[in-house]
Amino acid sequence: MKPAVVHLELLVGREVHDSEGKRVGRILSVTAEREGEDCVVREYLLGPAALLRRLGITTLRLVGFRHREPLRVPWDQLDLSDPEKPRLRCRAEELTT
Amino acid sequence: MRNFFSLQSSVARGCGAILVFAALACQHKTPDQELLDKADPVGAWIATLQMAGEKWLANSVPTSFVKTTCEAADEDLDQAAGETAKSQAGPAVRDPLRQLISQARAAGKGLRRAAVANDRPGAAQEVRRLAGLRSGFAALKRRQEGAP
Amino acid sequence: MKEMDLVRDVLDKQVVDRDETKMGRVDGLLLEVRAGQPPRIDSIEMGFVVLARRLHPRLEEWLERLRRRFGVSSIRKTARYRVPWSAVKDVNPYCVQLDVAALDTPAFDWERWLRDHVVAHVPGVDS
Amino acid sequence: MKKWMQLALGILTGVGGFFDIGNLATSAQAGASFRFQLLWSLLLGTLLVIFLVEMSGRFAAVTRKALPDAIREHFGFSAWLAPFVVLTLVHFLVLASEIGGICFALHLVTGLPAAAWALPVAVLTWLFLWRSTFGTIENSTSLLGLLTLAFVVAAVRHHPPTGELLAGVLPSLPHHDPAKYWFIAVSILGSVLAPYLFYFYSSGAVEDEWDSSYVGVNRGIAFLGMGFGSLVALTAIVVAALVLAPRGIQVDDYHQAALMLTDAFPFWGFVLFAAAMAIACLGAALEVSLSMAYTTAQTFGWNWGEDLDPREDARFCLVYTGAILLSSLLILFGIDPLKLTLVTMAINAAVLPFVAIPFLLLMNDRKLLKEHANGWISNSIAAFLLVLSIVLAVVSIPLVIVGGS
Repeated sequence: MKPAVVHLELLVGREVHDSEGKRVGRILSVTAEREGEDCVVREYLLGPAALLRRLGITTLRLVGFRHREPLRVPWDQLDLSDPEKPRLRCRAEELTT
Repeated sequence: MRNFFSLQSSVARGCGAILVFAALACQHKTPDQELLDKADPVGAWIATLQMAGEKWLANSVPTSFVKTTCEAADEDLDQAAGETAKSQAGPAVRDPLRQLISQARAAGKGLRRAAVANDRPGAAQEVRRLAGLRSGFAALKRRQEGAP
Repeated sequence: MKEMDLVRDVLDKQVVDRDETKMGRVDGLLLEVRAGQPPRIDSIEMGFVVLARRLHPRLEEWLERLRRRFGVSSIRKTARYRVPWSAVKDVNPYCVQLDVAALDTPAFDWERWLRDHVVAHVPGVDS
Repeated sequence: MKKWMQLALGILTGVGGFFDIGNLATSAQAGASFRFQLLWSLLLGTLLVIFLVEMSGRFAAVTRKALPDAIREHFGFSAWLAPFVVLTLVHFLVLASEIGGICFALHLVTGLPAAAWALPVAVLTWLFLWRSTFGTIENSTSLLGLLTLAFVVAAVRHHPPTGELLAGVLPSLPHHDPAKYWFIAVSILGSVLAPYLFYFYSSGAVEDEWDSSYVGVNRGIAFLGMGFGSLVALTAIVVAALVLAPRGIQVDDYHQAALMLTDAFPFWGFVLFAAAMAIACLGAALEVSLSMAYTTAQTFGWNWGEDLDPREDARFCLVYTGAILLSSLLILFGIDPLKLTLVTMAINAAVLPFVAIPFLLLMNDRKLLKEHANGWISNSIAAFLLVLSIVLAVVSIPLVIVGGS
């Protein structure tokens, strides 16, 4: 089976639903690590907070954003078989943030 | 991801439309007043021609400037004449204004001719004529503002 | 850089070649999803067509058709210039550096064409 | 010693480079129609532009990245595309207005119609950019721009009534022509807060290879350069108020503004006005076209830099070449330069949110700016600008229709 290829730039902003179809948040950041020659994905960061983390605004003196820690989804918990509709392989509650 | 900017611009368009409508609605001026307000550029051009003539006589501005200023003035005065003819203002305001505009255009052409021909007395005479027109225009506006 | 945020530190980042010549931006990033293993970064992509797809897939097809009809493909051979991740020398806050020479990559097709066909013919350019 | 020299040079170029066709047109109109009543709008714009220029310079010095470059990387291509397209169109109109200004100045001196000068001026402006480096452009035109200090000397010579002058500093409601009053107020803000200024200044800081040790120099340039620069626009309002208003001349055409300096300088006044107008607009035209090239090249990651030879950054050079050529066509087709300028300045004000929002977010990125991120003063200014820019965006378009026509 030819390895599936996913375009990260199209994945950004997609809504993620858990195994029961419940809306969990949007993919807004992806962390990765070097592993020998390669660079592999570690976690997907979901939810608006991730956007703020991506913009580097740590203290929220500006606009009264509720500062929620971004939802961290380990790589193996996200099913990317259909990149248009990424789904969690578990229920939202089972994710340990 | 819904783009924040397009949301913001549609809000702007909505409020903008309301504002334009409000601005137009509250203009309840009488046609006479409206004509005179729109005739402000006429007074401005008469004063400009007078100043240009004075400065030319004082060798402060080149002849080419007087020529092109007179041409620009004539263009705008011609447009003002057209608008005045079409306006529904009463003859008490419309006729003196139309006369003023045609005299101003004549004075402008005279000034242009005098400057190009380097005819200083002729230019001085046009400047005096323009000064008269200017006080005429001011009087017309005062009479109109005085009247209810 | 050990741990990276692919979106903040790589995507849309300025791409430079071996001697720091600017050659475009990371318009796209390809992940290879493997069974039982974490997705691996396969390559980065550059090009207007890649950007178009980020806006709307139909835009990409329309641009592709436009490219062929106007013979643009003779200037820009490949619509999307794909660089294997192994060619990435360094990822730093300032740019993503590739171990390539910009001039002989497709990223510079337009630059080369304009230089040779337009700039060269401008009077006063002591070519 | 080098830093002090750069500070002095920066202030001079700030003063010389500040005044452009937008300031000239709006100041002449404001003074002629409302005497000193609109000074508050200029002072408000100046306060904001001082802080925004300071932020643009600080960001570029600390991160070695200009604003368009950073905005694309930070907010992603899709979020930046809309502002990029809108700002490019606005810059195109500003460039056309500047070229219109040069053409009109030449028309004043030669009598030939302004449209006839469109292509020669376009070629001259283009040649300036094609042949010289960033340093020579920025310094030569801006130092020549000091000629605009003629307005300051003229204002002093007219002994303005300080009482009325100070009264103008406080916002007040107009006694007549409210639509025109607010239209000019918005156009003044638009002329001072022109978006190209921030993208050009931050790109210039990168070209001059500033680093975080330049934060002090940057602050000096922003406060003194912009501060004194706006003095020229302020005195232009004063001169128009003391020369044109008493004669009942409102400015509907640049010919009327051209008489402004003839009272203060009987012999040289006319020539000084034409020279100051031509040079100020040339300097601004170079800045706007460069700003367009910087913004486009940085958006797509092309090689850019005015110090590079055109053969090394063909796409960068062809952006400003195309921009100059196309915008000069507007003047060639005989569009009224003054109306074009005033409408453009109002649109400048209308697109401010596209400038204000990135400022607020970028300047608070602690990861990038570390201790140089915004303090509460800069943040409150940026937040105020955002609110003002949204109000302006809503108000300016209807005003263009009602007040500008």
